[in-house]
Amino acid sequence: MTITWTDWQATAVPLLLALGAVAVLLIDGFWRTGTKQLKHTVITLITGGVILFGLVFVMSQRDAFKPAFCRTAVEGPAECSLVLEPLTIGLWAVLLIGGLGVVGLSAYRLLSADIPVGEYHFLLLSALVGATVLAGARDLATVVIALEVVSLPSFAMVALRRDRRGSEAALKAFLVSVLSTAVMLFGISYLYGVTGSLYLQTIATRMPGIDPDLRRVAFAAGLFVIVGFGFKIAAVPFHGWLPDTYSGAPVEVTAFLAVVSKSAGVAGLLVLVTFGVAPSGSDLRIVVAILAAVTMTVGNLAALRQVEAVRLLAWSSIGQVGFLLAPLAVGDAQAVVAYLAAYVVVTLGAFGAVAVVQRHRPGGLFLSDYRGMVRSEPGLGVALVFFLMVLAGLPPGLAGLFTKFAAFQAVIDAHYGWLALVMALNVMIGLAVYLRWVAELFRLPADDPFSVNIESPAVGVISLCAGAAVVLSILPGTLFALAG
Amino acid sequence: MPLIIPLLLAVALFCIGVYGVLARRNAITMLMSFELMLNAVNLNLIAFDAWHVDGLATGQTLAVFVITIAAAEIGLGLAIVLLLFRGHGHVDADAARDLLEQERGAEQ
Amino acid sequence: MIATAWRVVGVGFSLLVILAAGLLYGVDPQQTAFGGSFVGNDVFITYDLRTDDLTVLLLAVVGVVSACVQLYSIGYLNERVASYTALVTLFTLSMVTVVVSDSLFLLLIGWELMGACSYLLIGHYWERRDARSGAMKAFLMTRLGDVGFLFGIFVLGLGYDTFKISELGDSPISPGALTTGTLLILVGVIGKSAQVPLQTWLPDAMPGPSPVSALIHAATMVAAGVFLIARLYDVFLAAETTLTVLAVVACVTMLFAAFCAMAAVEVKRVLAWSTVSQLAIMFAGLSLGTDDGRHAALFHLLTHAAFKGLLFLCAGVLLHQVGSAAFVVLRRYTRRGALRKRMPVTFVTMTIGLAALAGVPGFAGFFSKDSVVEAAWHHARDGSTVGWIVLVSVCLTAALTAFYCVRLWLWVFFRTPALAGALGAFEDDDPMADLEEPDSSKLHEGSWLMLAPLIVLALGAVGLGYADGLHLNWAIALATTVLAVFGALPAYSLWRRGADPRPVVLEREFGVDPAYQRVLVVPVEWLARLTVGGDRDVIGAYVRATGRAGVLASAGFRKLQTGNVQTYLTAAVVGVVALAILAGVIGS
Amino acid sequence: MTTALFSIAGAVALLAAVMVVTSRRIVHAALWLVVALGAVAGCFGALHAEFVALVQILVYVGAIVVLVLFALMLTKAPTNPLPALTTRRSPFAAVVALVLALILGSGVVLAFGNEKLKPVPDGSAEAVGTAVFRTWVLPFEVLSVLLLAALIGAIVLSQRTGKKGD
Amino acid sequence: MSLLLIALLAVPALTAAVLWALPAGTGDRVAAIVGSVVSGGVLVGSAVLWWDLVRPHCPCTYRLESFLGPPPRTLPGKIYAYAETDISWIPELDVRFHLGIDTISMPLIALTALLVFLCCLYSLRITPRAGRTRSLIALLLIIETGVIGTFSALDLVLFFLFFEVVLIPMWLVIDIWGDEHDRAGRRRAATTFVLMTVLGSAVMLLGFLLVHRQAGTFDLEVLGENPVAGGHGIALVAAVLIAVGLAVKMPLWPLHIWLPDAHAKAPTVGSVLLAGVLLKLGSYGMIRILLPVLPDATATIAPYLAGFSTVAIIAGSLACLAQTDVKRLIAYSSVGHMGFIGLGIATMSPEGLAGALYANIAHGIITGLLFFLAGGIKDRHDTSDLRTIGRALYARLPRLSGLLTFACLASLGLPGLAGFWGEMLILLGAYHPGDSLPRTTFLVLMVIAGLGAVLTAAYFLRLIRQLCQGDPADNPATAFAVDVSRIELITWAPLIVLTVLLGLWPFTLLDYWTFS
Repeated sequence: MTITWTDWQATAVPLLLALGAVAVLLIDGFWRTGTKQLKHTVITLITGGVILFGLVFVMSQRDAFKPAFCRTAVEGPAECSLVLEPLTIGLWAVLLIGGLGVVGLSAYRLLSADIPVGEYHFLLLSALVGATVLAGARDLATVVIALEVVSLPSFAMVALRRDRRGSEAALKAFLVSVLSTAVMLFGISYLYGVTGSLYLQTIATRMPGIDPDLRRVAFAAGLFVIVGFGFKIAAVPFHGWLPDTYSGAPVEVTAFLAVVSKSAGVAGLLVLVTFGVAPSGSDLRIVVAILAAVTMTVGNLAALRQVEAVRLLAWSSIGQVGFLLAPLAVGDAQAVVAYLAAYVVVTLGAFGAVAVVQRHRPGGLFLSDYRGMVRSEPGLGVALVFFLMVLAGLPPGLAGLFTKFAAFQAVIDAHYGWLALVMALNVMIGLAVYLRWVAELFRLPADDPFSVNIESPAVGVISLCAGAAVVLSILPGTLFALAG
Repeated sequence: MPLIIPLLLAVALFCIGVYGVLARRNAITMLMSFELMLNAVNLNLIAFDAWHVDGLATGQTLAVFVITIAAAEIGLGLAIVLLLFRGHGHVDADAARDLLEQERGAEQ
Repeated sequence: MIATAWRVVGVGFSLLVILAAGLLYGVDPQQTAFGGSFVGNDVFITYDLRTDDLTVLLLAVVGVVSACVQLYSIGYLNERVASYTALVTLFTLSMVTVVVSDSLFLLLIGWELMGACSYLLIGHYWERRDARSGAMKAFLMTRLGDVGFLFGIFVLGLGYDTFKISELGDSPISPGALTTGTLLILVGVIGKSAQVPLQTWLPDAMPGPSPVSALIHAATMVAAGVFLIARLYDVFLAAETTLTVLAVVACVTMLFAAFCAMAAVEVKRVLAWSTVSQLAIMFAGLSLGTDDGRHAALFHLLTHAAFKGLLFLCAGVLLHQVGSAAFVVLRRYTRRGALRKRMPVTFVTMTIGLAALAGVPGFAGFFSKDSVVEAAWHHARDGSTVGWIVLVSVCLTAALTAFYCVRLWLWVFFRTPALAGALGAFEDDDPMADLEEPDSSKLHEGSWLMLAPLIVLALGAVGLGYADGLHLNWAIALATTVLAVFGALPAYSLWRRGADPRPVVLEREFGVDPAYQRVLVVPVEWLARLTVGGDRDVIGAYVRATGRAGVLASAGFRKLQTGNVQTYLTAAVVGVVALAILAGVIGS
Repeated sequence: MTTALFSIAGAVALLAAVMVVTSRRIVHAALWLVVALGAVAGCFGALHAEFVALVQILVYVGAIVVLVLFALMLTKAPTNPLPALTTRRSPFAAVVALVLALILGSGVVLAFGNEKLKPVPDGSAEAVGTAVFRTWVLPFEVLSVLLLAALIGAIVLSQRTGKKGD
Repeated sequence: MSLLLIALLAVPALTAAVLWALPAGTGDRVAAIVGSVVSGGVLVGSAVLWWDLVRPHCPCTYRLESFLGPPPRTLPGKIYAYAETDISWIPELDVRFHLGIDTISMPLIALTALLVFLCCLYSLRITPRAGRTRSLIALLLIIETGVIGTFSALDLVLFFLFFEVVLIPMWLVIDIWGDEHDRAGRRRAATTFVLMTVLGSAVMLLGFLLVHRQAGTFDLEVLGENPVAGGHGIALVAAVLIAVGLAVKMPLWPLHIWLPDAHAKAPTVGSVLLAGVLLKLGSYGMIRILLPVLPDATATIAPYLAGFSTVAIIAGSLACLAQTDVKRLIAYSSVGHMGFIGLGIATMSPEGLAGALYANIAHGIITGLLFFLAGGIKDRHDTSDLRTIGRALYARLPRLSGLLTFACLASLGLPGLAGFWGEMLILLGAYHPGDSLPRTTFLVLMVIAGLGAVLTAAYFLRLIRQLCQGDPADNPATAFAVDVSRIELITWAPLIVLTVLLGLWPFTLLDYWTFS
């Protein structure tokens, strides 16, 4: 097999990111003359530039359909490892935007001082490489390796502060992740055994025709693969590591986990479910639906009484994953991507706001530290309220509302009435979760209201997120156009 | 040779690995159990590769990849474990519980 | 200033009503419509007015009585005048609306507005507990009837396909609907006119100012029920069952109320029960289903308006000058003949009123009651059971009426010749109360503004009996007179002996009110508490339980979050196993 | 012949694996791991996957276990038996593992119980290499990123805080 | 005119944004003035729109009388929308930005504009003690946008969207400006309100989506012409879901539990808007969506709906009889009145619907007035507990208590005042329900509802008796309690006038709702 021009085009973005990663590492390693600020800024700019360039490239390829690394199959169409198609483009856009946001949140003076800058950005870009490949992957080997490429650098990033909390957080995430990889690989081995192929497309075509005896094994194998992703995206009951890791990691890394890592997991699962393992009508979709219901309920319920901001966001992100899994269970890629996009934008914003508070207020972990912020720090407060409303899916957060709406529509159109009811219930619980925070924000200021000079990069990122959320609220069509 | 022999061996190894992960406290022994699980995967892959008479050697290739993945994982994992040891002075996974949610009476 | 303005408006309006009655007198019946709209395709709601003899008659009655009351009130009342006068005027307006309306809905507006006004006016002395509860009771009981009335309107209106009174009866209607509709209307009438079983509010409405009692509870509002049946007489005539029910209700009521009046110990209460009784006589006349009967009823309505208005106003003078209208108080003054001497006009006019009520020959009540008896007799002679029942009841009532009139008259105005002034006749609970002599020197006649209406109405109470032309059936006249004497004699003899035996049953008014209290009010209150409790402890509990379950679940999930990574791993693996089993279940 | 070979290697692997998770001495467990992995490599060989077997021995036995032993030394793991090496939940863990084994085992038996396999010698380095560089180019490339990232991650985590950059 | 409608929506929202953007130093009074002016402008605008809607248009749309016997009794099906805006908004989800009004929605829009205007006017002088008036005014304006939007939405999703717009502002209004003595209580009340309503609207959304699945469109105009047929299966499920969702908002027993707390704890203007306007969203939704879109399925559930409504009438009235708090009492009375409206809708007859619509307007005006009065009493006594306020208010605050009596009489459905016509027509509708409904059931319900009307009278009289009447000697006047102030009079006068006018002359409004 020769690598064609199409292959290069299709892998341009991951390749670019990988090159960027190496470049960042080299600059960090060999440039020792400049001040810390200059170095940090340059690295930030390079990383951001690479991602931005990738984003531009992605946008330029909007309607492309480019299968890459293909192999002519014995029967049927060619089997490919990576396909650049509108869905891939949409997912890449989401991932890159998320990555860009995290880079913005890690600019100079924002990133915690004891984190090595170069390695941080290197790991970030490596994880993005994995994430982008994962979103386009169409064979199980690529999927599992790409998933590892997303995961391992993230764990390194979690522990990058190299302190007690960070190492513990990383260990928890790592152990769970390794277990999940093992489980997933075990499932993949059976899938291979049953179908004789690792290409999703081939699996999907061969699956219906297999021997009834094997079907049970195929089912279990698919289940294992899905469960493996369930670990990554912290679907209940595979979620235990998430709150601890989120609260143990530096805020920027938490944002990265919540945005890029999670999106990558969802993207991978989406690819798996829609293209291979669980084609329409498969019973595995019911399993995913059950996972969705349990995940959103447990996540939201557990978030109900959290008193720490990050933990609340952690649990609520579990709830959001539940909502993501719902349209995913019925294979509505458009709704998933739209939901993911809205989620990414506002989660970035929310973590940005949390980072500001935690940076400027020692021990400011608690919701009560946000008391009266709408008055004492109106811009940040209102932006945070808006983000939370988008997460809750209520006006004025129309982006959240319509993406939830699309999820509902997908589920209803697929005749999953019970899941829709559970979702309705969770809209309420979710609102209760976010309202507690909003209430704190709107309360009369405490004795020492939170009012600081916010660093301009943070202002920029948060405003961009808010602006994007507003635009998406007014024109929700954009969200749904992402996945074409 | 019946296909079932390697498959059952793989199941056994996998479940022993699961037991090890769940029952062992020491993080390093947990990692060792993971290796057992990954070996079960490899055994499966090889067996199926042989069963399918896969001319493309897909199973074997993936087995090699899995071994590589295992190497990468163990490398990073040991680094994290060592970091934990530096911070905590032990490597017991179930004793690292700093990140438990803090109780606070601030909530009315 | 505002009060004066309202007084002018009030009196002026009453005069206007009289003027209107005069202008409309003799004009051919006619209807005019203004305003209206379709609701759906078969309900056409309009406002219509009409005029005919009945309208003119009622307008005259309302105008005169309200003019008298307005004038009287100027002397009678000197606090919260503005609201009072405004309400009385509004009340008059409502009654006029009822009278001139040709639309059932417009009529209903006036009808219920009267109820509201009477509620507010009865509660005029809202400092007093009895006024508060009386007002509330009056409104609620009449409203209960009004709901029936409203349903009756539905039934008749949709049955006849019109809500215009003048067009009712024009089109065919199923007998069932007709009976149901008229019976439901009858419920409203019973409520408004305080007939059995909705009679208890009227006596309790007496804490209101006396002129209000005169206006509302004697001459106009309660008479509205009579008016309504007269207005819808064509419809009622077709519904025989309804007329029978009406007859039974009327007969029961007249006797019931008369018995109650015999044991009442307060002037206004006696008068109130007598009103109920007299209204029942009117209904009895109507229930005969003959033109004579209707005529007699309306005649009685006219005379009754005069003498009952008069009597209430007289009672008002007593109340105003003495401060109370209870027998026990009045008798302290009577002992020296003070009431008669100091208040001659009141005494004379009240005597005339009582005479008219008792049916003393020559007075208005005598003629009108006799015409009812005569109509009943004619009907009974034609072989009607209803006629017989009515005849007997009215005659009995005549006797009873004479009894309580004489009793009232004697005990209030004359000192009993019995020993010790019949100590204990009314002072059951406080025998020493009688010994205190009130200072009767300050007692004097009311102002002329109050007396003038008395005189006008007294003239009516005498003269109206001849308004219908004098045609007397001597046999009947003799019979009723004898009955009246038979009723009066025991009263006199009891008074002579200084005794006033009041059977407990009568004194408690047959225990209807407490029974209602037990059967209706208490359960409703109980239900209310139950509902609130249910809201709080059942529905609310579900909501709270949901919230608490959420919190508990939250706490539970927090507990599960042990911080021990091996717990997480175990949970995950168990989850995998569970999912596998679940998938197996789903798969097979 | 193949079956016998495989069975022997498999039995050894099973025994060694049980020892890995039950041994009370950590170092012994690590050494039992070597045995287990080697036995599995033997299984691979019996299935004619010689290249994989070789990689298994090289990477696992040669690299990973050495790494583990280093880690054990660095974390000052004692060589004497430790009673607290397994948690108190181990019976529960055993039950879970057993249930899982039963489910998987029965499923596998039901599905593949009658299948036979005839190992043919195609597990040469050439075959695998061809597959890697012809078909699995993309995963291979990504794998390189993974290795690099893991390497850098491990290095950076091993450095002392603050030693770098200022 | 469609521009005017959009302006009615946009102007309050934009003003709210401007108010928030103003520097913090800007006085609260300025905000109140701005709010009054803007909401006054909206009121004028809605009046103009109304005038334009009902003036004869050519080609003339006069209804030609049928000469072929009586036309069938029909319900609102087709929507002849006026001032229409129809833009595709989210094509992927089939969502359109479709606005328009007709004679059913226009009076409600005007009512909203009026009440918001009065609330802003009221806030010129009288504001809750805590919190900033500026934000309160801004939130009121947002609520106005949401409500007018709901009333003019012709797309189910848009309806849902505007339906949700009011939630958070109302939550804030209750939570921040609510009863200052009971912080935890008002938080609980606000949260219960918002959570129950959100659950309801989510359930309603499920119904909408089912409708979309069946009919392939969210557009009410299209759906009005091609309703979803069938009284069972998916259509029935959709109808039940929508009905439940709207019933939470309305609220119908037993989903009313959020209402008493929310009303009792809200500030005066909040209670007025909550009762006067927000509850109407539920009943309007039933008339606008349930009946035209799912006629058969609605007929299936109508008896149950009517049954629950009747229970609401009785339960609401009974609960009022045992209340000791003025605001709670009025809140519970809303349960009863909305029960009447639900009954009217459930009759599926032109009379019942006209009655429900009329009762909507009347309840908005009268209960608005009642809450204003209750707020006035509460402000003067710093509590709304009847036992603490004491009795004999006639002696202490004669004008205020006189107005309270008036409002109570109006609310209990006294003929001649606005409350009567709605209830009367609803009962008439129950006497004469839609053709496909079981008549006997509705007759029984009519009788029970009639008794409920008596109970309504009973609790209002009890309120007057416990609050207004009584011996002044036992309840001396408090020194600071002043009778009706000028701003109060100005604010309340329109409501009083409208109560009388609508009571005496119902025909103007009734003529709009001919349903054919």
